[in-house]
Amino acid sequence: MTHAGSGHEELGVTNFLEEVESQTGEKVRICYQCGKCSAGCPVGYVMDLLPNQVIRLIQLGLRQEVLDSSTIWLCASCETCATRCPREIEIVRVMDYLRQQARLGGHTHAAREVPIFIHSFLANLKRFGRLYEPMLVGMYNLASGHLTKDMDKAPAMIIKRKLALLPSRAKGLHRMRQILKNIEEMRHR
Amino acid sequence: MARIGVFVCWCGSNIASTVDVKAVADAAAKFPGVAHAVEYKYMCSDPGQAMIRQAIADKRLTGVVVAACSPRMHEPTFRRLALSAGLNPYFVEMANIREHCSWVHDDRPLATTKAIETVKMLVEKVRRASPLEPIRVPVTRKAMVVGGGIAGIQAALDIANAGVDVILVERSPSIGGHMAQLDETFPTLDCSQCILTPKMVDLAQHPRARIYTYAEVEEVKGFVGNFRVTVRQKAKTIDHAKCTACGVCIEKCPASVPSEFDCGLATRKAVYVPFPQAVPAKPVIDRGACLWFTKGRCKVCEKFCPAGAVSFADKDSLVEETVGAIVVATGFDLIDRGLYGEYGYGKLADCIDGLQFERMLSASGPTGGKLVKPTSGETPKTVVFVQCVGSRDDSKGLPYCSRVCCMYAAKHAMLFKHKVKDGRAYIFYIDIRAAGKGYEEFVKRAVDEDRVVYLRGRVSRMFEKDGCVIVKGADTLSGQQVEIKADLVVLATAITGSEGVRDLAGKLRIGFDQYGFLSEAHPKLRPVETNTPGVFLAGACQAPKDIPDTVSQAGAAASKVLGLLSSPELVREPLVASVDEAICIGCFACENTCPYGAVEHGLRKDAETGLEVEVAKVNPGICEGCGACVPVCRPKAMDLKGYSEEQIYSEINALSGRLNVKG
Amino acid sequence: MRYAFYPGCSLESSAKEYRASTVLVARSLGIELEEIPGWICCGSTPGHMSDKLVGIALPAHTLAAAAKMGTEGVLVSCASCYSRLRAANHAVRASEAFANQVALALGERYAGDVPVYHMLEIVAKAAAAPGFEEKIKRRLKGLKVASYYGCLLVRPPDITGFDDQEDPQTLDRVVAALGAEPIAWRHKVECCGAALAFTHADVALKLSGEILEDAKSSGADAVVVACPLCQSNLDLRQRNIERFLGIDLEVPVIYFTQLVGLAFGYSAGQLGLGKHMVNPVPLLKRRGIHV
Amino acid sequence: MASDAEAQLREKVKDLLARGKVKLVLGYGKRSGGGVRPLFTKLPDDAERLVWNDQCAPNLAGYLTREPCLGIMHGGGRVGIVAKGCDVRAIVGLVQEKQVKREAVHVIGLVCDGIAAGGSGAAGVPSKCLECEWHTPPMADDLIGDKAAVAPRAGDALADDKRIEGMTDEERWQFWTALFSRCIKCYACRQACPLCYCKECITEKSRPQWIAKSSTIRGNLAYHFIRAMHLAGRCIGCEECRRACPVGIPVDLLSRFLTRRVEEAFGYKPGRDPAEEPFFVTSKENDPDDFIR
Amino acid sequence: MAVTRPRIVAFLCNWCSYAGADLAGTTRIKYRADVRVIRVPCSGRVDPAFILKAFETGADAVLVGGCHPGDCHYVRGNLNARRRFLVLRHLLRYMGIEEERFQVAWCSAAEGAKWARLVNEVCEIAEKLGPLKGFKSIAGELATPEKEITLSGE
Repeated sequence: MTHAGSGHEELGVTNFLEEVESQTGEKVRICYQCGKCSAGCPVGYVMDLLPNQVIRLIQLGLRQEVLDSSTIWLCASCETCATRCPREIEIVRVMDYLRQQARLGGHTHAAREVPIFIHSFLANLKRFGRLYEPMLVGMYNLASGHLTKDMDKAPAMIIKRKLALLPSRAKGLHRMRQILKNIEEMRHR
Repeated sequence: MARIGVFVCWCGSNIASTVDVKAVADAAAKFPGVAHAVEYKYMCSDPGQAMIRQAIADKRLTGVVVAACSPRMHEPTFRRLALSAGLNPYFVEMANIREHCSWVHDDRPLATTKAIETVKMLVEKVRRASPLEPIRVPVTRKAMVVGGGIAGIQAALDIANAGVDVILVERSPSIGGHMAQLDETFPTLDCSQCILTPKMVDLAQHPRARIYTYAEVEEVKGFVGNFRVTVRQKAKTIDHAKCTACGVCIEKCPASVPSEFDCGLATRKAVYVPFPQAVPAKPVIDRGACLWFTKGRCKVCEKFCPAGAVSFADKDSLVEETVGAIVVATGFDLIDRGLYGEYGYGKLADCIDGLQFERMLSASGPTGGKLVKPTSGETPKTVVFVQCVGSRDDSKGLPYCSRVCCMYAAKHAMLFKHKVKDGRAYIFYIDIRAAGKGYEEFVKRAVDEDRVVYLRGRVSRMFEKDGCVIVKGADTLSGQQVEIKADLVVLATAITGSEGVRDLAGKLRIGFDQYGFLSEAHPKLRPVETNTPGVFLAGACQAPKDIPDTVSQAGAAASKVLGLLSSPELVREPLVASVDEAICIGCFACENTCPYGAVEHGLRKDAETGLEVEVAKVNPGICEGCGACVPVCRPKAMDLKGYSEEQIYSEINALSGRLNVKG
Repeated sequence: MRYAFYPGCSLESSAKEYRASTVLVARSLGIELEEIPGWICCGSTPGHMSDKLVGIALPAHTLAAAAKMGTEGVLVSCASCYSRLRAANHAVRASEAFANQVALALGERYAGDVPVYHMLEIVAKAAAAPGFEEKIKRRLKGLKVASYYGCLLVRPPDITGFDDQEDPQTLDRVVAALGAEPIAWRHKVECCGAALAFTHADVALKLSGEILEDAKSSGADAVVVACPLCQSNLDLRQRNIERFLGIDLEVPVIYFTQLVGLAFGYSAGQLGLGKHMVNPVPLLKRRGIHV
Repeated sequence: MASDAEAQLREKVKDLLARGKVKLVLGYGKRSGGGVRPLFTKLPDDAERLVWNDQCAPNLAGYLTREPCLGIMHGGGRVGIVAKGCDVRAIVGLVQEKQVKREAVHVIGLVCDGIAAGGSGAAGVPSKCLECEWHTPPMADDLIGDKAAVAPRAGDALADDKRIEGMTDEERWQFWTALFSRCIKCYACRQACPLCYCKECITEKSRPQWIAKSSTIRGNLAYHFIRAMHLAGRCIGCEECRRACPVGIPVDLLSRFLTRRVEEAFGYKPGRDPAEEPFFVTSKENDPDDFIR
Repeated sequence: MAVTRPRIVAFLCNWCSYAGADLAGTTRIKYRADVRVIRVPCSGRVDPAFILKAFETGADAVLVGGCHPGDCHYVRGNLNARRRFLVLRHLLRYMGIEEERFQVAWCSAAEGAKWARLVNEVCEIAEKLGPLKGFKSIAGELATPEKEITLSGE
């Protein structure tokens, strides 16, 4: 059986399904496409694929199609789908793995803001060991190109002393850096 | 001196191709006690059997070992043969050298070794065999049916019509069951009441049928052919002999409670007849609701009853009935939709289950057949039907398909459209399972003629908003999320075994699964039998079923009963346990271990002490021959015929020393 | 009762008032909070989105630090942190192999055995216990409150095990214990879209808007929350929501600790009520609650 | 075991016999040349000859299933018996297994903090007393002695077990074969065991002959193997068998080991409650099954 | 070479495991020929003495097959047996016979493949442990000489 879209691909016989299952520990194969996940997804209306379609594509081994979808980025990790899934599949765990694969493989065009945000967030952590909003906003805006995003809130927040004007570094900062460094090394090995 | 004949079968090439049958026969000929050993192409064929019969006569054989296929295949054949040749059938054993040997091994020497040793074991077993006579048990030509739904009614009618007395026991005050609650039935849309009530009346008036309503099975003693069943007749508090069913008591009764029959959509009185066409049509008093029994005042019914039929002194009574066979037809329950938090924990007033919708549709129902939105009483314009609520839902613990929902959801949607021409009907489904005569056509009709909109997906959540139920679902075929503002939602909730069935199963010693469905003896070949001889199953108590299947299974159960009761006595295999009373010390471990209550107490005068001591006795009529009593008997006073200690010992012993077959 | 306190990033900055009120309430309930030395960010959603190990290792480090404190367990105020810390416990307990990876990342082994509590659980326990009544100086009579739980307190149930996942009552019970009226509404566990607030503001605005709308139309004076991310989404962005949906909301969004604090008699200033974009004080006055 | 307990005992027995509550009392009497012997008391005045001291090792329960007790009980009479915790457990076993009717026996239970010598364990203290959790009998019609007075015992009750468990399979096999090669099949252990009450023992069975009659190693192993299975979950560790063995085999090792395993796996302790069903004749859905494929 | 091959004695209940073994046959699933089957009505019939005797007479491993809990043709025979077997395994180990030599399995009439797998696994276990020397070493009176037979090879 081949896939009309990308003829070369052998439907259902690539090892993408096995890969996802072994990496996430979730039995993706037992999804019977009831659609309850999609029915309840609060973000479904902006996704290019509904959650059940993502699962289906995994079952069929269509890696490319899955990693290129905006869904994996728009998923808000609200866990509504997993909580109600009749076959008890932890979809968010699956989405996380897809996101990681997409970032490694550079499939980030579908909703580029999110990977950029993730990057800025982590960079922010490396810098301060904890979240420093103004810097996050700044870094993110710079990288994503919407320069004034959320800046409108800054003045009010500063007045209300919600925003510290100067970043305070977390005492655990060096540990945080060490941990992230360890993980990177483990990845290389 | 034993003279055993060994007959090695080639089974064409099935055995001969892997096992050296000649070598087996030659080896067997040398075994102690073997007087005759031959091989032949097909032992089960007429010439083969003739050969054995001949040998039994000519060689004056005292035992026979047929080395061929599995005993589960042909043991009866060859034992019958022996009988006809004047040899006690229990001197025949089969060495399984096909299923257990030639078919599963391909190394000829090894397979032959195994075959020879297997034959040796069974020769030894036959040498230690003793003649056994079949056990004959007198049969009571009467049957009991538990449960008065369509399954029970049909089974009882079929039995009675065949001229056998039948007793039907029903828990509620009337027979009829769930089918009496239904409006019209798929796929023909004929009125449920109209086809059921005549059967109810037929049974009630049948000379060979006896009905206990408002009664339950209390205890079951005895065994196939002679079950002694104690029936608890709950106090009706109305003397049906006197009652004229005038209904005044019901009219005057001040106490009302939700009606079970109308699934809580209406109320009934404390003294009540479940529904107008009830059989019997005479009321009972629900003591849980009656003011006299709860608060100690009222007795209005008694005051007004013209027949003086009300008797508050009435008590539960126990009746013992002896029957030869029992049909269990206890039906089903719907799961509690409170299971579904995402569907409002069953608290949404405008969200009902399938049976409630049936009551609403029914002309004799609480709304007189008018569809209404419970909260407002208006006619619902948009109705959403949701399938698989509980069914096929592992997370709710019910992985199975309830089998009837697809069809009744289609029917519901259809009937709704018939009543509300300008209405909109939506059905959420995962798969449409319409395998049945005229079923697929029926679903097509719903879509084609009645414009029912099928949406392929489960509903994730529903909640009340501005007097409507917001249903959040999806249609996976179009990849759309769907949100419907519904006036009424009907849930096709899953079917489970009926409440209290586990209890009954325990009394009958039959199995059941975790969902409360009773276990048949074999899923394909013995679908209406249970593992307790003489107890049969009919209808949804075994698994979810629709009416046509239920009626057919009821007929099947009835015919099994009739077959069982067709002869005056029951012939049972004599492979049962027995006690050597001289050795029994009366610890009665066997009694505690026996799952059938086959061990009874007897007395033995002790030689030395001269004291009367209690010893175990096995009732061969009850014993099923499992042999569980033997290992727990330390002095081995207990033994099992056909699988005796001596036989098994010698089988094991036959293996001492090794055989080495060279290729 | 001594707990290892994990404030998390937001309580350091955008949710200072949450920290202030948490500390005050803890004090009056006789709960000792000792900040975990050298705690770091839990990584929140971006953490586990980027890498499973990162998503677990960061909270695991903080937990390991807490383990050395020998307390009742970790107390956390942010639903997101709560979820991540619990996820960490769950993950290291679920798989030996993964626990080893985490150990490599941390340079120490963490057994996943430090219990993690949300401040709400602790307060709810206290509210149900005798003696709570006496602590109440100001009954919040007549105040209609929509208890908002959001996602990560209740989902996924096998990790948080917090109350019922579809219709939780913990917060409602606390609200009721203060004399206020918890209203029945539909969106108590719907997602506010915080994770997308930066990247897809319109989604966050829509989701948050629906929540506020439902609260208001169900008759709530205010929404009470147990998570700084929800709070900033519902309060900080409320003006944008109004603009985006073209509706008028003006629904104060209060931390449950502030509500308890009020009942305990602390002042608006102490509780940082003034820090909210939609100022709750006028509402409280209208309801005859003088702060 | 203060002598006032002894006095109370004599008093109690005298009274029971005098009031005809029991027809006979099984107790301990002095043996000429030290130690004790079973004493059957029929007359109130003979109660004076009863003794109770730290020599009272024997378990008298076994006599209940023999004459003259059998006769008395069958005739509707009651038999009194002086019993320590361990002995009482044997009586409970006999009641469970319908060998003795509860109402037919009058148990005079004695609080016992362990008997002294002639034992198996460290310093001659019987290991049964070291591991004893039944200083106060689980069932009694009269209880004599002061519960508080029970003194803890020093020593390692499970020493034997640990030693044997520590061996390799090979070594264990050697250990047992060496041990049982000494057995002369005299069946003294069987006679002594209060729970071996069968009229005709399986060892006498010849068709089939599960246990080779000859006292070859093989026959001996088979005998002790099957004996162990018959006593698993029943043995109350009174050590009568061990005391009876003329060639000094610790015959109780196997059955006590198995009974401990039964307790671990099923939480069942023999002889704690006459109303309880014997272990091997019943089963539970949730019994351990991790060893099953 | 036959000497070195393991000898497995299997006691199979008539209703589930024996039928399962039949199914392995009808579906032609191949497995090792070193097993000898004794048919009993129920695993509850199996007495510890059987196992002992089997080892005495030269078995290197013994396998008892019963119905899965809940499927027992005799309601609970397999459950009663389960208790005995657990204790028996302890006894064997304690006496110096590796407990792996005594295997118990639930095998339904539908599990022909499982039966085949079981036989192979138990054979491997027996081979791993090697021949059960214990009894052979002491069983003087048992030593029946090896019989030799040559196939009539047609």
